[in-house]
Amino acid sequence: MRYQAPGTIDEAVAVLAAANGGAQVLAGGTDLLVQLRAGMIGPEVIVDIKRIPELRAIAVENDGFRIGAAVAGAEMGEHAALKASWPGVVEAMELIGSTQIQGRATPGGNLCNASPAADCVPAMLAASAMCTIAGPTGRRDLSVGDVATGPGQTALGKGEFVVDFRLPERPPRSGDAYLRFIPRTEMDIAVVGAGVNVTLDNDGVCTAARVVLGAVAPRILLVPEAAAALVGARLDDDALGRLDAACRAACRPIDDKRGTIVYRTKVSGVLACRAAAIAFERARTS
Amino acid sequence: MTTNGNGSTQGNGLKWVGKRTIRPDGVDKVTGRAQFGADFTLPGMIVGQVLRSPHAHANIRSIKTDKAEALPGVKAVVTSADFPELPSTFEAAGEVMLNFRDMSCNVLARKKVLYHGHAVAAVAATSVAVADQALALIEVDYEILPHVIDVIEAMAPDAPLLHDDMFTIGVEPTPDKPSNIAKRVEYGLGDIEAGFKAADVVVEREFTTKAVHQGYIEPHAAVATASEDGQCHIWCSTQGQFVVRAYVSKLLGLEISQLRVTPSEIGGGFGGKTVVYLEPLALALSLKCHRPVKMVMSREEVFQASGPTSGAHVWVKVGATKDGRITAAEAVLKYQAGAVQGSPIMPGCMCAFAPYDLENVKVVGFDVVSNRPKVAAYRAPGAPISEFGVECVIDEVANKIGMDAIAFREKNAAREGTHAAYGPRFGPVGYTETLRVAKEHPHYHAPLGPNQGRGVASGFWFNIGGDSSAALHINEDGTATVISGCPDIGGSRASLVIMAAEILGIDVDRVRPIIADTSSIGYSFLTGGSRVTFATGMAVIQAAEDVVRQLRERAAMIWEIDVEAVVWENGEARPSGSNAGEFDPLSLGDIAAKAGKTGGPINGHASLNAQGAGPAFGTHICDVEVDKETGRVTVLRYTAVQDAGKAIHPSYVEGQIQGGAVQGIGWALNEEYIYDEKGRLENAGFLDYRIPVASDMPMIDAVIVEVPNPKHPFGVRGVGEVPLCPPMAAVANAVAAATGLRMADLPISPPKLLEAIDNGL
Amino acid sequence: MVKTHVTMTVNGEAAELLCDTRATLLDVLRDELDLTGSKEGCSSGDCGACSVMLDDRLVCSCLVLGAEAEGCAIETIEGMADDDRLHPLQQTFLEEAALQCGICTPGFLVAAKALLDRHPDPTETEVRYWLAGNLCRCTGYDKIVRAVMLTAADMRGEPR
Amino acid sequence: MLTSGLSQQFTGGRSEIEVRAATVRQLLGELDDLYPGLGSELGTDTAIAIDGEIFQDPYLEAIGADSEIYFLPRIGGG
Repeated sequence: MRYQAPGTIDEAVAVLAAANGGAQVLAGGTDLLVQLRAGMIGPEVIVDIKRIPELRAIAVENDGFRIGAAVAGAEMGEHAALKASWPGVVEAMELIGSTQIQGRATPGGNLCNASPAADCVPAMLAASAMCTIAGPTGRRDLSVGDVATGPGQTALGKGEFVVDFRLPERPPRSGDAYLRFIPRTEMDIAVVGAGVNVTLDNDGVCTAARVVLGAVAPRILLVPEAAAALVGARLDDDALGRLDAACRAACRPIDDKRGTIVYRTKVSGVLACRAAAIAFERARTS
Repeated sequence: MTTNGNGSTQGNGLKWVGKRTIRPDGVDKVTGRAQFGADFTLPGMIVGQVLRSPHAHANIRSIKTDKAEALPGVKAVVTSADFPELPSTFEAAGEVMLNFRDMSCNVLARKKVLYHGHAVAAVAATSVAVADQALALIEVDYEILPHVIDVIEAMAPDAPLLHDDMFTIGVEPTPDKPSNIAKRVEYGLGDIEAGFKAADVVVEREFTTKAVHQGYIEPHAAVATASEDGQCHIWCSTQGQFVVRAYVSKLLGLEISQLRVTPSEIGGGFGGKTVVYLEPLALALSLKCHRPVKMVMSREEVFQASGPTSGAHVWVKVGATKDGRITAAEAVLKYQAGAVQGSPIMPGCMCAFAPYDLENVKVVGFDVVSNRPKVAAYRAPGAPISEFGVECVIDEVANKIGMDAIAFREKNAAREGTHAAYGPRFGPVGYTETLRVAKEHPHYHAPLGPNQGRGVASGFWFNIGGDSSAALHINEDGTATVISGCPDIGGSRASLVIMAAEILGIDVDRVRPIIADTSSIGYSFLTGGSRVTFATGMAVIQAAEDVVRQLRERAAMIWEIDVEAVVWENGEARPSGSNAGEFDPLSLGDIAAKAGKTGGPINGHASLNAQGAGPAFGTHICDVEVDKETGRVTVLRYTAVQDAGKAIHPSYVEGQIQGGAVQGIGWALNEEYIYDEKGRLENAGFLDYRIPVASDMPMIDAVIVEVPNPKHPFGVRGVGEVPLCPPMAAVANAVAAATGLRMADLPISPPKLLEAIDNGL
Repeated sequence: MVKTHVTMTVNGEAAELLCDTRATLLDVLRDELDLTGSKEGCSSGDCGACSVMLDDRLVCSCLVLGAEAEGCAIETIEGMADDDRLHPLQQTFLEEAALQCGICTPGFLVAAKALLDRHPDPTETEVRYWLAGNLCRCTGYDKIVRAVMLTAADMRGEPR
Repeated sequence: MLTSGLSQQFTGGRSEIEVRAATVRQLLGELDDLYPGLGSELGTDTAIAIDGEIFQDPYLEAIGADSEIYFLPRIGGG
């Protein structure tokens, strides 16, 4: 196994192309090194993208944000403006692992690991984040929701990798939130995750919403029915009841060592309602 | 944290005992200097790796190792063929009786693999990478057999059979058909039928507990070397260098004098490092290639192949009168032993009802094998499981008759002279004191909020004594060295030097401890059973008294008076009175400086088999809050009261209590071995085997009660085991108080509790 | 076996070595540089016993390739004491008996120092969450959390 | 003088036996005479409680005229 740390995106593309399939992109490494150690992967070459400046930067861009794919979770948490605009996205990223993991783990890695339980992806999708993908044929844009196609599977072609994420401008009277359930208070993989992003009018009525669930299906789940339950409503029991029901109906979870079908289904509604309450409050006070 | 002195006469006038001194090994451990198992290296050292079974149960048709042996860099390969076949008899090894055929089969599978992760072969090579390649080249032809994981299923007549020569011991007549039930045991007093007839209230309930791992953070590690003349040396992380010597020499057919074992610093054990896994493999490999061989388990191997404690099925029935007197108590305990016999079923049975004064009691226990790793000791082996069921039922009975949970326990508590449920009468014990202190603790009277509940539970452990040796060397400048044979797993060096300094009457900083290898100190049983401060402490005290006697003799020589006329006070020899003569006191330093002129070096020694270990009790109070929408249980407040007899170093006594309580909370809420349908362990790592993290826990208020053990010079009982007994019931009782739901199956994980809440179970 | 040339600074000293590309930073520290104070408890980033500072970020050295450390500054437990003076955290851990077996202690000390360097006045909850990636099985965390809080107060110059 | 648990298979279920003996060694001898095999069984891996005090390796311990004796399995620990 070889290790390469290209300094530019083009170099990285070239290295990946040359390896034709035998290469593995290394961002934070918090999943990759575990898989390497367990013998789950055995690449010929590891391509470390952390030496590419653009991939390590957070920039304000047409009133939104451009977040490099290899930015560490802790760096996102320390970015005051980003945290003020997209608290849900930042708190989702910060939920991943321990302080030590936060020093390494990246949104790019979390997305491309393609786990149905990824924490930052539901919040990013609720925020309508897009990502830039670089490859041998140039650049293309993809919604964060379309990168993972199944557990461990991505839509990335040979030699392609994620360069950055783009969060839109935060509209007035809008807010987002992400909650997950884990058995302990830290260090576990999400049993259920729920990201909510809402915009309100002056009367506190919801004019736009996106609700996304994690760990309840083979892929991160955007739930339009759940969003519809909120649009046109204030945060009252009826709306929450409809949100709860829509989330439960959308779940297609499995029984595994981390949770049961029954449990995940029930808790998806509970978390969506709790996340919605936080998102509404943030929208009101924004 | 507070210390409730309890009129301990031994507590009076002590200079060092009871002081919170800085531990002698502390600086090495906060600077990274301390050498643990995996930190040790030798010149020319190579590494060993283990090939493990991918199946839960299979016959081994053949093992072909020739390709592995041919791989460049491979220095040795061993299988069970390299180990002598041992008879299935219980033989003495050091202090304990063990079945060495079973131990040998667990170290390396013979004919059959009995669990997922069972060691099949081991390789020594010049690097981990080469060793791993070699493992892949070993061809094992398995005939997969049906497996059984659950204890109840394993007891079924048609269950897959692990050992065709296992005929249940303890039933008359001995069965003619083999089964997975190794043994049946029974304890009892009085007439339970009559007892239950006399009861106004009877509560009967079934419980299950899951196998849980000790969870020490340091994986097993060993370095072994064997020279061409057969002299062997092992450096390893263990709770007992002498038991490693006894086991490994027996497993490999060596004479004990051929083998020297040096213990490293030990990164946690809790009972799990009282047995051998890598040590005999590393030595067998070194005996073949005569290179030092280092072996370190991965975390996955620790979970797959080292001992958890038993999962179990527990049935408990308790009857009481309206006014709160228990009239009868009965329990049936079925414990998983793992792949070979030897669950802690006997102590489980003996401890079940030990906290109570019962006229009519019966406990029946079964030791059951299944396709899991062989269980190993875990704090108070067996007791936390049976006491969990009993303390839950005690709580229900108290509720039914409308009596306060502590008052009900007080009314039935074992006291001095009480016949323990397992037979003998208790001497002075501190159970009622722990109940009184718990009842008076502000925690017990603090208000609770919505969805919150409070639970109480008590626990018991015998504590043990046993063989210990110690030496005390007086150096030329009057400083001293304490030498013992028990690894320091949680601060015992500190308690040993405190006791030595107390007897010698010198500054504790002038006494340095070392833990010697098996060739440098007399036999000492392992660190376990809460015995070191008690038993090894006794040996240290006797060695120090031996030194004081010699110091008085030397002073008598120097003063040319009768030794009877010399007293030892505050580290000095003085004439006993004016008629003894007028002499300036002689300090330890003065006498040490003249040692050569007065007969040579001054050293004390003591070897003993400590009897009279003091039984100990604890009572815990736990507050929880339940999230009724997610089933999450949050521990809000926790208080643990325990009788330590005498706390030599209160901080490390508190530490034992706090650590045990948190391990118990983990056992209660999240920890469990999870198997897939093929019998493979699914959560062999710290990610999904969820031990408590710092943010899960509140502060743990450890309250020390001191009812001295009359058999120990300072009153020590031992503290390490008891703290793991009460927590599971304390948590379950608190959850019951918060929800009205009796959760009888551990762990009380969110999916289980939410299901119970939604079904109003 | 492919080796990668790596130069880094470890506890202020320059280190240069050839490391197997599969070797983690923890392997390099322990096996190449004989800095065995960082411990391997899980090699999956779950126990924190291998915690070190990498360019002033707290990381698990078992989740960093040695090759990734090229040009980086590493701080380990061995660099925490200043000549013969222990760091206040080390001293308080001793005084408060915040260790039992001691295997997790180096990781806790490195992580706690990283916390106090950033937040001199953390709440108990902040301390517990910051240290959630460091497993301890002996102490139940009580005395560790107390020691960190106490050290923070001392370092702020508050009377005990 | 009581025995319990496993040893009952030797005494045909009897759990209370009167024996004259001044030491544990003599006691085990007497038991072997009464129930062949029992004494040596108890001698190998059993602890004894004499009037409440547990001895893990009993052999020469003195026994009083009306001492109460219990045979127990030896206790280990974690």
